[in-house]
Amino acid sequence: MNTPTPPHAAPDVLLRIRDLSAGYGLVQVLHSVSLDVRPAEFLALVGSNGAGKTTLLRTLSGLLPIQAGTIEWHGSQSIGGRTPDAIFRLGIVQVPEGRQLFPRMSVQDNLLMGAYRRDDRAGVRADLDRIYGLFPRMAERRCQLAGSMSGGEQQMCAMARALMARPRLLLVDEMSLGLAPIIVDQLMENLTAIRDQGVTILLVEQDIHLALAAADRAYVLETGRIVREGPARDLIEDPELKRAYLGV
Amino acid sequence: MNAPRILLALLVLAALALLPLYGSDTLIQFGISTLLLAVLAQGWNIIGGYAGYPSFGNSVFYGLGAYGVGIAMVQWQLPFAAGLAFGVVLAMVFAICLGIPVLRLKGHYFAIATLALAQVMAAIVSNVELAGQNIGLVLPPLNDDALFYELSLGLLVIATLTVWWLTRSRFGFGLIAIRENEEGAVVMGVDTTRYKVLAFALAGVFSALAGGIHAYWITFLDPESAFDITLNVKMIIMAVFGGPGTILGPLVGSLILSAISEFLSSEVTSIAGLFFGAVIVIAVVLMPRGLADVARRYRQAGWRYFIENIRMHRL
Amino acid sequence: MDLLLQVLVNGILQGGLYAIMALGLALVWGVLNIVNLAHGAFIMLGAYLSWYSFTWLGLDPFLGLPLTAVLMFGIGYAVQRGILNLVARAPMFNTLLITFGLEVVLTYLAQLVFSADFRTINPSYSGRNISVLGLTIPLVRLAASGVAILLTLAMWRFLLHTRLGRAIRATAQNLSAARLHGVEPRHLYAVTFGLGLALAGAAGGLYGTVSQINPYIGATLTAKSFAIAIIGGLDTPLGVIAGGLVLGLIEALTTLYVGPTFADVASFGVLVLVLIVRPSGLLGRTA
Amino acid sequence: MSTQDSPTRTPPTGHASGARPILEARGLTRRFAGLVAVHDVSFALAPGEILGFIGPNGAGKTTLISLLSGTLEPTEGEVWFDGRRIDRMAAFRRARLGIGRTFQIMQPFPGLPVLDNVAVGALFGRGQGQANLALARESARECLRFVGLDKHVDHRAEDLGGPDRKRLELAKALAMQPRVLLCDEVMAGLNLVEIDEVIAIIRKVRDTGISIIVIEHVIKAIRTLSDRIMVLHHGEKIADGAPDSVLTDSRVVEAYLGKKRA
Amino acid sequence: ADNQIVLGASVQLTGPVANTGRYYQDAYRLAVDQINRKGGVQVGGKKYTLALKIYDNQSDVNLSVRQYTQLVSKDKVNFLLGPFASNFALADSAVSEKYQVPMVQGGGASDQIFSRGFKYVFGTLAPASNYFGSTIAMLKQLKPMPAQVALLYADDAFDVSVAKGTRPLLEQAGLKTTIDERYSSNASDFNTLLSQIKAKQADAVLVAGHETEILNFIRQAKSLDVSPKLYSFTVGVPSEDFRKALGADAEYAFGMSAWLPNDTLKDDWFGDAAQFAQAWNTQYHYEPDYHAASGVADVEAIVKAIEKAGTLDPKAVRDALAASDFDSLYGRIAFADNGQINLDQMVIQVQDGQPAAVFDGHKFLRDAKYPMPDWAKR
Ligand SMILES: Nc1ncnc2c1ncn2[C@@H]1O[C@H](COP(=O)(O)OP(=O)(O)OP(=O)(O)O)[C@@H](O)[C@H]1O
Ligand SMILES: Nc1ncnc2c1ncn2[C@@H]1O[C@H](COP(=O)(O)OP(=O)(O)OP(=O)(O)O)[C@@H](O)[C@H]1O
Ligand SMILES: [Mg+2]
Ligand SMILES: [Mg+2]
Repeated sequence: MNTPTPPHAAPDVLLRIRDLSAGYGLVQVLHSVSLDVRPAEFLALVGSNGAGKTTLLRTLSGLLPIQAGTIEWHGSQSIGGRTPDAIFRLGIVQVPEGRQLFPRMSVQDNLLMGAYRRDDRAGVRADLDRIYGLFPRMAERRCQLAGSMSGGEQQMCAMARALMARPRLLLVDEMSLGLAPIIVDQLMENLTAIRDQGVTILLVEQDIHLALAAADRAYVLETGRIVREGPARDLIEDPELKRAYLGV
Repeated sequence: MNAPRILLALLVLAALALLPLYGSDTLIQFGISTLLLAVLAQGWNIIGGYAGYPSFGNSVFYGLGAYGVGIAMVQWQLPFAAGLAFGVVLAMVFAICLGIPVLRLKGHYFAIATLALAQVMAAIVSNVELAGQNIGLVLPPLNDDALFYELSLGLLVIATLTVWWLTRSRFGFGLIAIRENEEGAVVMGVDTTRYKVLAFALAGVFSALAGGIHAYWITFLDPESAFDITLNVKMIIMAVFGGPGTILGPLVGSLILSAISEFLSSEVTSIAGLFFGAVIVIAVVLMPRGLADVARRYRQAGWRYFIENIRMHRL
Repeated sequence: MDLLLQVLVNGILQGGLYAIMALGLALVWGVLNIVNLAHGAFIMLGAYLSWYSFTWLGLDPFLGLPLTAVLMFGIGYAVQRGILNLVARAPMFNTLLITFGLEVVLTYLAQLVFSADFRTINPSYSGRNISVLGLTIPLVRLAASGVAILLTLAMWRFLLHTRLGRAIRATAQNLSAARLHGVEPRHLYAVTFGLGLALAGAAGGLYGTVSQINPYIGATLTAKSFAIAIIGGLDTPLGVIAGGLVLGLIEALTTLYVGPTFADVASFGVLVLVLIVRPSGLLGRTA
Repeated sequence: MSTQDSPTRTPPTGHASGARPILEARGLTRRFAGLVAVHDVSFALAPGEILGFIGPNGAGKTTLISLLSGTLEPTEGEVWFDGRRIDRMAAFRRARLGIGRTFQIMQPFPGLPVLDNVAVGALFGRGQGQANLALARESARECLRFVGLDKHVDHRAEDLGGPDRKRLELAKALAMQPRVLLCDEVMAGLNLVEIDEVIAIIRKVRDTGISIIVIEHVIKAIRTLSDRIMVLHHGEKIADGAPDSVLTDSRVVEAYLGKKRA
Repeated sequence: ADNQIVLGASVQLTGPVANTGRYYQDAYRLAVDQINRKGGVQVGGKKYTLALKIYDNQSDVNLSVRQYTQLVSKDKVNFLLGPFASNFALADSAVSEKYQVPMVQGGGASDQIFSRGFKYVFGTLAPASNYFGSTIAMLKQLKPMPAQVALLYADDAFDVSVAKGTRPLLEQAGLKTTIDERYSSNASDFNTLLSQIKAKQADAVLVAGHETEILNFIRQAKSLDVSPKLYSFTVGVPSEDFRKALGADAEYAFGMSAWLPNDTLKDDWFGDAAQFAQAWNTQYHYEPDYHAASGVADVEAIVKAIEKAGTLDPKAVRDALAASDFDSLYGRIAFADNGQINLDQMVIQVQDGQPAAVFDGHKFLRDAKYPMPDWAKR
């Protein structure tokens, strides 16, 4: 498999990653990854276990240092060297692997933590109502401690919390892990709805069918390198991918 | 362990054992208290370093050992050895009776619970007639520092051999499993309660013996000095400084820290405490994983090791 | 009967003071997971700051509290940023050791700077008392407990209902998630530690109005604070009030019925019992 | 609840073969403050059977496994293992009897090498006659080969990636030489190819005569692997039977699968 | 140098007992300087100067034992001076006994120190068991005589000894003890005990404890409005620190001291006790108390003994010490067979901000301000 050179960045690129290397301490996980995210698209990132998907998201959010390469936001602003909170303030919000709620806080407090950096009280109020509309289950449980909810509800809560931040780019890691099928379907519909409201989505997913069925475009990451890129519809049909990930 | 290392260890041991022949009286005294502290650190290593239960209550064992000797020798006119045995029995009873409930707690909570036990022991003993209440017990002096020195050294050797045996026994393996993940250990068949209590008792036995030797050597004990809770902090610092969960770490840690402290208190006398506190702070910042880790990784990294350490452990 | 009532009142007033002594410790422990062995030493420092503002600036000890608290906040912020932060991700023992080292340094510095002399903060009204129904209620103690409880309640409201408070709680529960939502933990940790010390400072000021001060009072205060924090639970400042009152009453009643030397036995005994039966404290939620 | 004189009932539902069940639950209930996580659940596991557990999130699957393995005590009900009642028995004793489990939230010994992680099982599990470290490590090595983790014996467990950790969980349980293996979501987060590998491993384990319970949300896996599927919902058993009939049951579809997948 | 006599000591300069420990360092220094200034020590026709070697034991008994060993075996000091507090003296005297180097100490009064048959330890503090002796004698002569007595004492070796000695004295005096309670050292909350004192209407309160506790006790007594007819404390009252910390509230407090800076106490080096107090004040800017005087007496006792023995030989000096009999600024120094001095405690009381001798064990030296007025009426 050869690394395709990405098409030269169109002016409407939201996030431009070039030759990115990153990892843990001395262990390099990502090798020269280049990737573009366009505004208001639903982008899927797939790849086998340990390919480095989580590592990429963590690097984007500033939890891991950039070892080499550049990440540019909105044409010019560099992300390298920024702390997670600074990156968050740009509008890049992550739903981390394994939900990562604040377990001993109420659902509502969890959602308000999503809006931690927002100063417009009225706007936050309005968004809270909007999001309770989007996730009625959360409205029912607004006083329950987040940690006492079931896995699926927790995942919803994590998504809702991220939306409270008014993200411009939403990074979602392993949304379906450990969730009942019915809940996975429901959350996927939510994601599409959010994209339709103008939020850009980068979804990392193990279940390739699921991801490619919903996404506009997708990248395939393999041992730290991008090996495929294209419209999601085309990738579903790719015979090589089928062999590698679907076991057919 | 390979042959040259064993040889080296034996040489060091011989040099230590012969110290009374060539060392000054102060050196021998320093040796006794350092060796006893090292025994405490090594005992703590068993429960704290290997089983991962940060006991702040080992001073209780030390105190019980001291009172075992004190009561046996003063009140019952028994020989020293009988006193030691009595102290060991007291320590074991304590470890079993209180270990079972307290070892159900984890982490900081366990630490605080044991600290609390250490706190109340002094108050309890000061109400016991047999133990001389607050006035304490005055033991018959035995002016033979060389004997105390060799006893302490022997105890330390036995403690260290025990820890060495731990690292290659099923028991020790179980303790390490408990430290690394107790819930995971239980479902794999480790009888965690029994192992923890045994480790606690084993640590207790060594601490009690150290306490017993110390009491006879210093010839006087009262609740305050026998159940001195700062002793807990001392032994933990020494073990952690050297590297908890290693065979020689606690030993080296106590040797070095005692030497520093002794040097400071005889050279800069009234600001020794201040310096000692500062040394601890700096040591923790520079090597939060103990000397053992420095020894392992210093050779590759050199001076950068310390900077890397800070970078790795800060937020 | 009168004696019992009086002793209960004494216990409750003492409990209020205990609450504020432990509040800073509980905050720092609950949020930063740092068991601050230097807590008592910081209370001592606060007491000295109060003493100086009283004797040198002539500031009334209660009016001087904000000044002490602000100074202590600054010290706390700096200590966390400059020292504790360096081992924030190291194994658990390290914070114990480093705070122990700090305690030693602070104590000896205090002896060098302030000398070992005993001090008291002794405003003209310090010995006044009021009589209610035959009970004697020391004014300063009443005021000190009142301030303590007010501060604790304020802390409770702050943590529960403000943005910063929420962020502090969130960071306590899940650091990396908090970072992913815009929390700058280095700043927040320093602020939290600063708040903890500000409370310790206030506690010291209040302590100085009812007790003598010397460089070595820290260790005992740390031990007391532990007991209170654990009996009450680390989850909520209200638990600390409960812990303080429980401890105050236990000590008073044990002193009355069993004997003063058993007060410690009883209070630490209760501590161990609470730990074993309800590790999350009296008011803490069981997870 | 008396330990001795509870009458031996025939298992309420069971595998077709009339053999005595190796593991049986009778009326198991577990309450957490104000919440019934498992409610009056009975089932039996036949020797050599693979039983699948499914159900919505929070249905009580993990709790049930914990009741069987002894990490939780039941509020009511009984657990029988090979003719012995074990519901009040300490978890480590059950492990030594031959109940091995994996954890949904993986529980490795993070600082130990992979080999020693597994050796713990060999030292303390059912084959615990093996007090010898060297021998234990040897059988650990074998287990690691079995699950395909033999490349990583010297890595520290905490440095393993997701799927390798799952494999490690399996190897640890296998090293105990269990007679019953309880697998809690060992396939979550794996891709289809890797899932197939794990399915093969579990089948191989069953072929050595071990009875297995698997919890899984990956329907494809649970369908191909299970001899029988039991469905939990709000702590109660709502279906139990052959995979095809259970997975088309309307209640299961409504509560768990969703209409889209029916 | 060979014309030097080195005295060694390990005292508490830091740590919880440092507050009193410093008296000993200051006393040893002042005494040595003064003696040198006055011509040093004459031994067999040769003139020696005194030198001092002091370590800080950080209030740690183990360290102090080690430091004494170091003083004797490595620093080769000629004679030993004592640490502060009974538990230290108890442990450290074993060192002097072992090396057979005389130790004269003015910091430990507990009877145990002198009941072990040690030959090389001498003490210049009055016996703990008799600390309250003169106070009780005074109680009997007071009008109205207090009917009920409360005895409180801290739970350490010294104060328990005091209490043990006091009980029979109270009984002999026919005083009724209504409260007899031991409390934890470092206790800071005396509210319950004070409420009990008030409820049981104890007229006289005797407290054996530490200065920190006594400060708290008095402040809390005031705030709870507890005013017995009299209260008396083993420590604190003679020291300036105590009066400074309490201000006007120190008034009326009784205490005891075997010593006050009195010009009737003549001394070879300082002239008299009053001049000594003056010298101390100019040197250290605080007032000496009996710890200080006793520390100076320790040095003087050694010097006298050396001169009498005419040699630096420890055994000879030891024998000379045992036979000591001279007047010092501290009083008459003559050791009993067990090595301890027996001085009568004077009862003192803070009157107009100064400690004043009120009763000498037999008769009043001046009027006691008795009974103590209610707090509200001060
Ligand atoms: N904390 C860590 N320290 C060292 N190496 C790590 C760490 N976390 C992950 N790795 C390694 O980095 C590589 C990539 O891991 P990453 O979690 O990014 O993969 P992924 O694509 O998200 O896989 P998964 O599907 O399992 O989530 C793996 O080989 C893993 O072993
Ligand atoms: N220790 C506990 N305290 C309180 N409630 C608990 C506890 N453990 C589990 N629960 C609750 O019990 C219910 C069942 O949980 P369990 O983990 O068994 O679900 P599950 O079926 O395994 O779900 P999932 O598919 O998400 O793993 C949940 O509602 C959960 O919140
Ligand atoms: Mg991942
Ligand atoms: Mg589960």
